[in-house]
Amino acid sequence: MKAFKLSIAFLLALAAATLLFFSFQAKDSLPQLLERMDPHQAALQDAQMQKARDRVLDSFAEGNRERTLRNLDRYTGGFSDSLVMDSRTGFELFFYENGPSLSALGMFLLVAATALTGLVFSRQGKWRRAALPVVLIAALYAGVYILENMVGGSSMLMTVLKKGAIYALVAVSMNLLNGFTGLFSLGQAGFMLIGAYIFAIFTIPVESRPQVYQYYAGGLIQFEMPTLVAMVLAGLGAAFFAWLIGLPVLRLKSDYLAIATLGFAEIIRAVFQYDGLGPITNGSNLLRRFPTFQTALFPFAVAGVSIALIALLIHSTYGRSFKAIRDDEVAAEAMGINLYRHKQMAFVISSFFAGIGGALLAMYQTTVQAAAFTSAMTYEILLIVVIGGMGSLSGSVMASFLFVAASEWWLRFLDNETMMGSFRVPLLRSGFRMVAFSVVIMVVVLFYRQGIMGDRELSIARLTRWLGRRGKGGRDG
Amino acid sequence: MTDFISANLPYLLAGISVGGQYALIAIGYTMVYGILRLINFAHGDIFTVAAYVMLYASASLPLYLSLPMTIAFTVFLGFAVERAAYKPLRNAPRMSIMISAIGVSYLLQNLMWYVTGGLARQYPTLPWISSTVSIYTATTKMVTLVTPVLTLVLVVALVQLINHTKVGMAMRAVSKDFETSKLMGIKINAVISVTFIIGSFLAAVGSMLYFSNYTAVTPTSGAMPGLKAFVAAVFGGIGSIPGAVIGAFIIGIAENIIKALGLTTFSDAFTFALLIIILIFKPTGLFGEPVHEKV
Amino acid sequence: MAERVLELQHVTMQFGGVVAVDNLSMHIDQGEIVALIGPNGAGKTTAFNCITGVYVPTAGQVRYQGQVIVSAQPQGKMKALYAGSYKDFPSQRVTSTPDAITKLGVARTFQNIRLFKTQTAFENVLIATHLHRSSNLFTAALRLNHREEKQLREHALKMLEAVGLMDEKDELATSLPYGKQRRLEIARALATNPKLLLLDEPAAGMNPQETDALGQFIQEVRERFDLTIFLIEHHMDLVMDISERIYVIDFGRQIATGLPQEIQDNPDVVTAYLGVEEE
Amino acid sequence: MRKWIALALALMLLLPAFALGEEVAGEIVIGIYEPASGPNGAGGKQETLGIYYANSVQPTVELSSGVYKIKLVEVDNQSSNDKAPTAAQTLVSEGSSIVLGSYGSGVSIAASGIFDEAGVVAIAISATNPQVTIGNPLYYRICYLDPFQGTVLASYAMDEFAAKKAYTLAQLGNDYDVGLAHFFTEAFKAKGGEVTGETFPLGTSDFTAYLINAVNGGAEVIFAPTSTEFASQIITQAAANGITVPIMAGDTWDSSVILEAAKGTDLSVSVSTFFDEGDTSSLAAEFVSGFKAWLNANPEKLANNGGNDIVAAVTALGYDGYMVALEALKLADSAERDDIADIMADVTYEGVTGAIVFGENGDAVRDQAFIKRTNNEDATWVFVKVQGITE
Repeated sequence: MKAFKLSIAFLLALAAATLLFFSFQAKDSLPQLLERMDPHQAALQDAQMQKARDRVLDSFAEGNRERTLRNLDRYTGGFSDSLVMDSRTGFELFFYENGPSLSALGMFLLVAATALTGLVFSRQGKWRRAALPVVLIAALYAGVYILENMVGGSSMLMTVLKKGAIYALVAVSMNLLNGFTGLFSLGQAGFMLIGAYIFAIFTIPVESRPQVYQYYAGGLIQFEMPTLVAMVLAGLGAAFFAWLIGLPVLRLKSDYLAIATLGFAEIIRAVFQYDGLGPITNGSNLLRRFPTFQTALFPFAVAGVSIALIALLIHSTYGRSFKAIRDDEVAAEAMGINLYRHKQMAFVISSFFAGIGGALLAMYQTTVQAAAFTSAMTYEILLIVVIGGMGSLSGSVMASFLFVAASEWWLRFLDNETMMGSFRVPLLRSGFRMVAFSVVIMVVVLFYRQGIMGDRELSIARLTRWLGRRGKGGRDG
Repeated sequence: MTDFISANLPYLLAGISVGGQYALIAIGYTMVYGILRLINFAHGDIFTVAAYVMLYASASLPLYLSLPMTIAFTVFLGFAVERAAYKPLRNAPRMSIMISAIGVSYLLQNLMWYVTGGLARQYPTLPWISSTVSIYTATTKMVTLVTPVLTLVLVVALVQLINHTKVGMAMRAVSKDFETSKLMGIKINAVISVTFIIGSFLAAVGSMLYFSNYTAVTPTSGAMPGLKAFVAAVFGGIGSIPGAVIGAFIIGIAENIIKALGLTTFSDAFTFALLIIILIFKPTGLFGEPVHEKV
Repeated sequence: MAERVLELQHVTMQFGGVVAVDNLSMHIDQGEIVALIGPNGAGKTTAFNCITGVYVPTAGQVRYQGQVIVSAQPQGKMKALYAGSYKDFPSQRVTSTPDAITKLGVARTFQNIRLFKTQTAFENVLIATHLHRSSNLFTAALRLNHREEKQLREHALKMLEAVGLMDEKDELATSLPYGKQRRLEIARALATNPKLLLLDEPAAGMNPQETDALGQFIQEVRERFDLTIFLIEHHMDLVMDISERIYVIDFGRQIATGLPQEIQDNPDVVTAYLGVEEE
Repeated sequence: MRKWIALALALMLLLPAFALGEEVAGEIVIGIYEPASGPNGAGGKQETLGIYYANSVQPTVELSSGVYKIKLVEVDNQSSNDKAPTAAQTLVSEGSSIVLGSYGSGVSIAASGIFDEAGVVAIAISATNPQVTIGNPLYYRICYLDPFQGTVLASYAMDEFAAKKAYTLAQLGNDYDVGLAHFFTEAFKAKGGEVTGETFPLGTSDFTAYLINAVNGGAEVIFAPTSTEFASQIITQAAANGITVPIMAGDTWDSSVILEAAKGTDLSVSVSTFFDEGDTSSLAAEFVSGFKAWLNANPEKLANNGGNDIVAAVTALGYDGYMVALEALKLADSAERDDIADIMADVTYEGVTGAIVFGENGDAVRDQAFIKRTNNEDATWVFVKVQGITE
């Protein structure tokens, strides 16, 4: 049995190696490829063809992969008759076009192979149990990267996935507070604002500062930081403000805490928009031209790591004391849990990750303006947490993808006046999408108070049981 | 001395007028919170719906018809919101009722956007209230004088109702102890409905005064006054009606004083800062009585 | 003379006009089982809450192992209203939060059971071990404290075993039958490694056999964990059976103290409970 | 996805039978990227009305390969930057050859990255913040910029009202208000004037204090470039408090909301804008009468215009924006995004709001603005003059 597993592992590794080798080799082979495709210089006579080819080479030189592929597609499609496409060039063209996806597939196979060999040799239960989740996570990330290259980085699906990942991180950070510690805080947008601003302020390249801070003579801060350092700083900044506002506010009862944190977010917004702070925050104007992520993997990776950290925290002894505070404060205190300090910890950690979420949102939007971080944004995130299920991390993650996809993609058709033949569909005009959406939310809040997952987590065991039950017609449930 | 007065009189008048309007909304918040321990986030939006209904009604109906119709509609809306969104969650954890309130506010605002198209509309001029009048050196609208008077009259009437009628006693009982009043045979749902009806009635009257002074109506124009009225209710001591009224006047006047001092950028931020400070030093507000958690 | 574990001096707790606990002075020595009895509403649970820091008493002092943990004088409005009989108040004011007192080694159960409703029995007890952790937030989250984590889990399992709830350890706390929930609450209190255990009507709602079993269990627990136990109870046979000394209070005032036998035939106690016979 | 688009294009070419009436070689998609909700929703809707009217006037475009029907795809960016990416992405995925919009500079800049990556040319219709086009090669603009408008208003304030002291009021957090107020202040000070400026937070309704600050400060003109919602509050409260100082604002105030608010008051409200209803040139007059008829025929569209048929400046600009897009399609003689991008810079069009020629950065070269005053008796605009920058 062991030999069989080992041979499979070896085969996987071999396939991975070939994939990685070929896609790496094809990476910058496009110019020679174009030569080989057009042996007898047909392009020289046909101006149109020459223009299309130059466009391909320009965008290739520019390094804009998205546009290169688009131009290449048009070039090969439009002039296929005068191009020679033997098997070797066809093979290389295929590898050039799908290079990244194939290399991602190769990486995944590599991880699967190592997991398999690990499974065979390891003894302790801990490693054996970890094998399957590791492979699943590798599959998720490879899948996202392959999807992105197949569907194109700026397609509707990828844009929604990027925003979904960012909202997942923020929803989980709010769930840590509202769902796990029972602190009803409405200040999430304020901490996201702080994170987004700190990230943007410290990463705008010095040469474009005069143009961004146009009214404040280039702004006060004349240095820039690497992206990751700025993101951590964004989280720390938000955490510091959380610690500051936590001092007076955390002793309050739940609904007063809600209003106090809501007030705090409004104060923060007014402060960041204040003209006097213009040289630092650019006042009411936009911050832009800071580095943004090119691939959806970045938000997925950052959100993934952060959510994993929060999950680890929740399953630790501190997480249990948070849940104790949620269930019964008096009993928790009687069991020796210092309420104030633990609430402060939960509040500061949640704001730290909200700050990082804010920085990611800034990169997604490519602009930062305090006006966007209104209490409406906090309500949106709160509703995601409720739909996902208070006290369920996987619920919040699933709900944020669903929420973003539904509100900003699937339900958009409700806004446009659609004609069924000559009959105009009633009700459908701009604004109806938001009405339909808020009705859906009310239904969830009123009748599915548990949300999708209630306070249970999506574990592989529960998934297989659920699928099993569906298969057997769910009789014995 | 006189130029000091004439320079600052307008601020004071504006403060009193807006304070009175906040008071009428704040009473709605205080009563609902006193009974259900719920911050009725949707209260500000019911206030805006009242303005829109008045606007649409007076476009086609004469005033003596559109006025009562608006009040009736707003009262019905308050009652319907309670029955649809809060009654099913009667014994749910406090957080889900509050989330339901946020959901209703979200729904009402989006509905208003959808129905009215969102362009700012002019509130109809009510005959006597919105005529201009001059006091000493400042010219202002009659509504600035009418508001405090009407507010005090309504508050006194309300306090009489609370203290000297059966329904009032039932409301006080329910606000003191929800479970035991249920045991004592008080029809809880009826009492809660009455509370929402009174709250919405005052919101309707408040919106008439407010929007004849500030005549542009948009779907979100009720959100900020609603929030400020809640701050006033907490400031005065949530659950106590006189507290809410006095809190509202203080917040209204303070807001205008800050603007007079030139710190206009932070006028709203200051109100929230005031709220946080009050919650720290006297969590139950000026007149609220402390609530003991039974162990 | 056994070392004095707990000492109350002139503890008074006054809500507005009502004096719930009036000038209560008592002590408990190491290893003793002492009971506090009295009719309903006599102020027993209020006294408990003053000891465990839930309420700050209007006046009086509480000493634990000689160290003052709570000491208070009438403040503000209470100064004028003060109806308690104790006059010269201790000088400095000391208050400590319930969790600080629990850390010192005073654990308690509640009259109406307060278990963590979304957690299993094992998790309920595990939470109580939280206060003995040495790991900070980061080491705990990043699992660098797995040795300590294992110890805490074993300790919790030991407590569950002590109360005989091993096979229900993965049940939701609130789904357990009433008697078992009571024992789970005791196990949770034991998990904080207390020296003094305060039991608030542990036998409430139990039938005679269960009360008997509880009595043996309390004595066995005292032996095994070298505890001092302070008990509030209405089941007279349980009280008389296991407690070395008894304090009786009525309307907040102490009306009798002594050995179980003395208390049983003390006339004041009988009238407090049964009221005066009709002449 | 790329194969999918290729397939869609091929399909379109095979669709002659389904077109209505005249021989149509297929459909070209033009994207409308406007706010229909949120603080700028009202202005966005009026701009979209102009585009739809232009479409009703000119539903097709003739290229060498045949006559194509224009399909308008509208999307609501809810005037908030965090909704902008998905809204812009929807237009790109729907295959828009060119995009019109948005009202409000913030959302335009937020979407510029997505349009740039997809190679789609976008035409900003009334976003006046300079940053919309700077650094965004594919973003063009047919209206004038804040620096120009601020300076024009400063010149007008000095020439018309001989004002020495001015008071500016802008909404905190709104880059349009703050930007315009900044350029007005700079120009006004450069001409020896004195300016005090204040900002009000979002959601303010009570402007009495601000107006009284202005009067107490001895201001001879009040400059308040805010959105229509706050504009009508400012006007009604200025009338209520008997303010006599003239009030001025930028293009956002060129809307029926201001006329309605100023009706029956003795306030002097003047506005700089791109278009004047009273403009007697044949092109403008024909547009105005055609648009009014089209608007009154459809109650829903009337509601979007605030319940009356007064022509807002952004509607006229929307009309011109659509026509410029058609010019671009004709000049590129193809619906391909890259072809349009290549020729966009040299598109010219004699529009209802004047001649449109693209200068550097893709901004239309505009050197004069229409100045209008409100006639408070019958709530109409009175054309004052065309104001350039006077030194």
